[in-house]
Amino acid sequence: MTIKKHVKTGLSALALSISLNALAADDPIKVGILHSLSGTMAISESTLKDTMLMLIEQQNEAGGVLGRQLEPVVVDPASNWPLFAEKARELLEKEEVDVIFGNWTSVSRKSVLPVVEELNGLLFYPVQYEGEESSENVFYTGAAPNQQAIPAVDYLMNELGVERWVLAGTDYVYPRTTNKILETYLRDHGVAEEDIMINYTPFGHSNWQSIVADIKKFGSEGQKTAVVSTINGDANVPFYRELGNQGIDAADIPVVAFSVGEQELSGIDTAPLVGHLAAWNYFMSVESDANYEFIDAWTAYTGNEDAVTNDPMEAHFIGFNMWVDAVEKAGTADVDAVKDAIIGVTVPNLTGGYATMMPNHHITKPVLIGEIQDNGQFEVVWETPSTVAGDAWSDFLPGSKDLISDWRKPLECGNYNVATHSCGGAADEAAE
Amino acid sequence: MSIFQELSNRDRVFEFLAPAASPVDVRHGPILYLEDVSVSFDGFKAINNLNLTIDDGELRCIIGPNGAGKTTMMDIITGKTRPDTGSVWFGSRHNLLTMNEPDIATLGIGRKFQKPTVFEALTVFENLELAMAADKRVLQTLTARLSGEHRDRIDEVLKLIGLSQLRNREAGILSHGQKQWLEIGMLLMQKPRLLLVDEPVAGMTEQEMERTAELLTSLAGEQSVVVVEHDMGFVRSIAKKVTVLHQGSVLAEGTMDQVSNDRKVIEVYLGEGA
Amino acid sequence: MSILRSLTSLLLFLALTVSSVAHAQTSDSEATALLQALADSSYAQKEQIISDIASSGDERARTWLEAYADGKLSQTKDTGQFVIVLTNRGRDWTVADALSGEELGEMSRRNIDKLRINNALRKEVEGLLSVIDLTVDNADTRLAAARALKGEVDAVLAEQVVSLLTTEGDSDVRAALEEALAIHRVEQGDLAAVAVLSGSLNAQARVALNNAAQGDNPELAAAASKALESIETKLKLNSAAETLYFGLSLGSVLVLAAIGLAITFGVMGVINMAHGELIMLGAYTTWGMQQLLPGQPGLALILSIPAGFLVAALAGIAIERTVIQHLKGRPLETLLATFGVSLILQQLVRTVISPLNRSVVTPDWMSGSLMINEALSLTLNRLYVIGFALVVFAGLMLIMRKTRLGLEVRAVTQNRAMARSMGIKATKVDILTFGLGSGVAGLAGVALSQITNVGPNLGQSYIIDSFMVVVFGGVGNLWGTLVAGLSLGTINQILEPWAGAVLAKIVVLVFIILFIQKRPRGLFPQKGRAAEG
Amino acid sequence: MSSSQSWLLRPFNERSTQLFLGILIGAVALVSILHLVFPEDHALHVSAYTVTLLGKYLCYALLAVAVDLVWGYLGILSLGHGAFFALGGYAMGMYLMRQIGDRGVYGDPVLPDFMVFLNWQELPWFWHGFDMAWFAFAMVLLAPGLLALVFGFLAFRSRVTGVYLSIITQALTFALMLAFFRNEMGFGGNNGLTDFKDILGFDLRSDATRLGLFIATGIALAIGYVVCRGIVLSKLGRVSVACRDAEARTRFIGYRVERVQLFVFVVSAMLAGVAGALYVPQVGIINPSEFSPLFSIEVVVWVALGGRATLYGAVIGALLVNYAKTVFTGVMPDAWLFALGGLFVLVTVLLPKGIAGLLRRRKKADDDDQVTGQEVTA
Repeated sequence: MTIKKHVKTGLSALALSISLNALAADDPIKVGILHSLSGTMAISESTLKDTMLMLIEQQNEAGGVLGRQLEPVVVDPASNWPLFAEKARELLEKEEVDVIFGNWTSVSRKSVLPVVEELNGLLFYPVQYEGEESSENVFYTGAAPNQQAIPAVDYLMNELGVERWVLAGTDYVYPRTTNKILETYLRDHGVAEEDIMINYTPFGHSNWQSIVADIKKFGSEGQKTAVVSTINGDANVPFYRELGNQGIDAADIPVVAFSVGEQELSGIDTAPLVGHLAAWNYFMSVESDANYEFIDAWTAYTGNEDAVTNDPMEAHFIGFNMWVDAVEKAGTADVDAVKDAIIGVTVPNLTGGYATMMPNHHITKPVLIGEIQDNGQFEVVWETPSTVAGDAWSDFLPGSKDLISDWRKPLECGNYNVATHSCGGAADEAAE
Repeated sequence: MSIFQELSNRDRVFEFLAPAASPVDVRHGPILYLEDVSVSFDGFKAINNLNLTIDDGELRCIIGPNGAGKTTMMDIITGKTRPDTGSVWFGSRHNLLTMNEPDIATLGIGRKFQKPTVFEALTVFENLELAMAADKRVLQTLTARLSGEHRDRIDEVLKLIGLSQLRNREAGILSHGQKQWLEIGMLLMQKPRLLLVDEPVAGMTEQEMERTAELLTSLAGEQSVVVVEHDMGFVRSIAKKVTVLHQGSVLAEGTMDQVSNDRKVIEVYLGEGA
Repeated sequence: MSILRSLTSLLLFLALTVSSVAHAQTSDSEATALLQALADSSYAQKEQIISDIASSGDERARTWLEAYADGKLSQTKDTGQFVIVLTNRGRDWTVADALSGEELGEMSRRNIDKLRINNALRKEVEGLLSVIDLTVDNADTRLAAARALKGEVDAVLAEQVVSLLTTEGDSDVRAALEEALAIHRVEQGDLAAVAVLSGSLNAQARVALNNAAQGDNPELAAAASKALESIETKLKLNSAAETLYFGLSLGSVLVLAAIGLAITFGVMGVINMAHGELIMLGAYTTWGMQQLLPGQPGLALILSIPAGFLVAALAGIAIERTVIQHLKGRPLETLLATFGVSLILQQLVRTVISPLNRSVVTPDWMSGSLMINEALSLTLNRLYVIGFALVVFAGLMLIMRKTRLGLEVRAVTQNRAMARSMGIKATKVDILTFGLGSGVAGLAGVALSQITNVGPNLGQSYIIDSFMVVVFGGVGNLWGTLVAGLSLGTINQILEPWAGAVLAKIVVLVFIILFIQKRPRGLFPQKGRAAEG
Repeated sequence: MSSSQSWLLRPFNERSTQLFLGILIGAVALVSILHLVFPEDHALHVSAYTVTLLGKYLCYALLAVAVDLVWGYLGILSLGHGAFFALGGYAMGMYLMRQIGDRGVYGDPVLPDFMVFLNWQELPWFWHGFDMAWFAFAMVLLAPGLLALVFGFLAFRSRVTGVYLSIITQALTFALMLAFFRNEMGFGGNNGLTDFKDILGFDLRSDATRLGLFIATGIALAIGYVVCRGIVLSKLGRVSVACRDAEARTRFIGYRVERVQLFVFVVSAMLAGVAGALYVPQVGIINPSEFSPLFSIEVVVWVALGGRATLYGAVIGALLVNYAKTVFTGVMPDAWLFALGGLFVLVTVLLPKGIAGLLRRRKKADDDDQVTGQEVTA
């Protein structure tokens, strides 16, 4: 049904643009795709590349945008952070793309950020992240901590009556920040310090024995205990295996993960994990026509009956449609025009609701809690009554509680300090 | 560039690294003096209570069947191997057991290996240049310049060892004999007080042997020379005093005639089937 | 207290079933009504309905509850019929009628509406089932159920447990039940019960005692804290044992990964950077096997031991023939070339199979853990890996000591030229040795597939550790590798609790660096050619 | 006469060096001109993107030269040179972070952003002084230098050689990588240091600054090359080769091998540090992945490809491989690793002397009479 809608808009736009200027119809709109196709991140990112190619293909079949075809430009930053910056520069300076969809890891985004700002590009970032950032040129279609972590903790606290907390994460900025936020949040809700256990492990950590044993001990003190896991990618399989083998089942100590989606599960024997939780804004198992449509399109596109969809893919789906609408609204693919036009744009998401682009360049999302099933899918057990707007600056970090972000005129500031009524440290850039 | 400072300072500490003029004290006779030296490699006694004295300026030949411990003895003198017991003195001042190879070398003990080892990637000229007695500390080596008399000295030696034509060829291409000569040449460049020469004439022609014999005898006098050799003819041609090693200790000592008539010696050699 | 409610109703149900005739069968209409209620009601209400179902006296109740707990109990959207999902893979699921139990064949996933359940409810249902289990014949089931009761016993259930105790014959079950009862009694302030709990390692018991120790009844508090002391000392021992076990299991993994390297590296002086990828091949073989034999993960795993060995060995031999033999006596060059090979193999797996990790199923007999006591249980998969590592090691030792190949290998290691002159075909030895080393890497892969990711990066994450182990142990010395692997593993695990995972690893690395300064040839330096590096 | 000159001047009357410097300076000048003279849209215009890209290549080239110095002439295969490169990079990165001042998103005058939102209260001690350029730039040399000094001192003193040395250099860089990934370390963990604003007061985003950095890198490479060449041509260079080929012999003629190794190793480490320092402002980020052992190995392969023990070969190798990388990751990403892997294998098996080896074969003859000529005139 979303597709149909786009067919219509596409066609009308086609007619319009032809009548306006036949010339513009000739040169295509270039869409840069900046996802690692080799190296360690290829696991997660290569599917996002395919998602974008699929969306672009569909859009072109529907007549493109403003009657111009979309031309994807794919590059491979090879999971190498400096290379991300270099490739972004290549896309913007050499290929002169009108928009970039890409990145997965925080560090890659941080590495690209200065380039995109300098060359005034557009970047749609589809992955849940630590927040604490709002760039004029970046649109964050993934979840900010308040769209994933905090609702999940609320669920555990209120629905499951959890009193003791293990915050386990891989040692990089996303878990660090998320756990800092959660720690403050929990303390505000009267959780004692000794009831919070924080643990960090390196990337790809594979020997979880003693950590899981500690969690077990920590959880055997009588009160209900839960693990909030920001463990990243490869480290999850051995972690869950160890959980299973040491006999920690979801009924005793549930694990709620923020980085484990359908795709990660496809690489795990999920039998021992049934009942463990994950918090996302989308699950493949969600029952909605939009979702069915998307899944069908995806399996058709990949030619693989068992191909799974996941949250970042939905984020790209939303981001792409928002960009398309904005371009049509603005009547041009020009970056500044699109930047202004896109704020307030509302498009359907895949969970049967709608997503709106907020002035802080984050979007509104529903938050779903799912339980892992033995077939590698999630069963939604809880969701927020309404959608939640992404908060760029967490209220639970001393450094950022006074900051807000609003890219509309006249404020046009990514880090406005409501206490000092000044536009943070980025004043000189905002002035440009 | 404080690292450079750092390095050079750390070098200056070592007084004995100062150039050639060897401080060896030979006023009380012997230049090399081994007493009750023993060393064993997992159980096998290579050297067994060895006592040996080399006088200053002497030319000494050391013979003995395979495994008699000749090479091991040289290893001990040059600091490559540390003995289990015993003491080794160079002159009456320097206890060699407390020093490492470079110190001992700069102190004035030159060694020629059984299997000739030269720097094959470098030219003949460069081989000699490196061996030349000079300040061998790092920075000094870096800034070292080749003065006229250095060249003359190298040319001299080149003539002496008959490699003048090949001076700019890489040592790798030399014949076995030529390598032997080059290595001896390198010894000469070092201006050592004591030369340890291990099988110098292996793979040499008759004439070459004679030249080597001349060379070694001519060296004796201002330098002390210890020659280890299997070739009895050659030994006879140069030896004044011969020491026979057997199973890591001295079996007999004396002139060639004395030792070659010594019953024990004959026994050993015949016993060995030599 | 939900458990309480459900259990009381359950006792009712038990009584009912006993009294009434065998065929206590509610009409389908009632059953449907119950299930419909379960489907429609909120989680809060569901609790009540579960116990209603349990106490409905319908003999199908157990099936329903089990299906519900497994998330298999569903309702079709079109007909509203209640079904139990038999297989839920792919897009069409096979289902059976919940009431009649007859198979209905395949049905589109999207037409099936699962009856929602969450952890709380699942726990509830399991509680119910476990109490039912208390009355079954199988002693193990009863034991499990009895253990599950610890901390769950309340006033009503207590009587039930007491009556069960009168009939219970199995001593373990009795012990478990008594402890469960004692926990309840201590909570009630029963001094005598403390004695039962003293020395118990059960967490719930400890909680009960802790509360008692804090409690206002002085003598109870005294007794409780005394009991706790004895427990604490026991616990210390157990955790020490646990750490040791963790160390050994990590060590055994390191040994497995490194020992193949010890052979190729030690004997041929070849630095095989592709070793990690050979391990990876072994792991993928396991995955492949499981694809070939769906439904029999155990068999597949066992078969993949020889298969993994072969695959890796052949790959290794191929590498040796095509690359390494051209680099004789240039160990550092082999490092570079084999590194290239490793890149190629990785990318090959990515393009041919998939960049995603593959899921390797753990057979039942390898999952779970072996319970020594309630504070110490050894995870089975790692237990097997430890055993496997030792077997592999012993096997290699045999080959090296007892076979002709071993003899020749050792000869070549000691002095290549001499060995050749004695008529040993050094090339043949090289091929066989390299094949052997690679094959062992394959075995390591098979084992690792049960512990960690099976993906293109599997190899990379082990190669460096492997080299550390080999160098630390002393190149070309199998014993060295064994000792090095196990000790490094143990050190790491001892450090980890107070240093954290990362620091522990760093400390170990620095330790190795410094150790090499002291003993440039490793723990067990090897005499002879290969040692010249 | 060459051999009686100061060691730093000797390279200049050596044909290969003259040629190398000529090409290098020429190329840098040409690029700069094309960049400045021609307008954006002109066919001959070199975009800022390309300039920065080339700058990055030159950094890699310098790193490769450093590696070749120890591997080619000293026989030490270091699989840990990435560590020195990264340390230099971090020293520069810390300077650039301090230059941001209160322009970070939180506007904290002292603390870098990542410290603010992980609410660090004050600057860790090792960050002090990095606001001063001279100090930071000194550190670019000292940090890698000291690490190399300590590590080398231990290793060479106890005569760790060959494979063992290679493996522990790998352990070294691996340990450092793990350490820098830890956020407690105060180096920004996995995100590293980024979002730099300006260097020595010049805006890093302006094309002029980019060009400046590119030229600076070119000069650094030239100097680095001359220094290495000077060492190689000096007596010390010959002693190094002696250590490489016959360590024992070198000892027996009175050289303290471990000192020679240490000196050259430290110099090489500092060059790597400089390369890293120039690399960071051009790519705009430094993160622990530069410590990854794989990177260090890759560098060695550049050298192997270009031709070991030639220095200019290292440069050729670095440029070629990285250019290939840029092209491949653009056109056929999946094939990139195949290509790289295949390259490693083919070079080591078929081309042991590398590309330089091919060039050399032809040049050999006239090299020889050049040397003889020199000797004769002595």
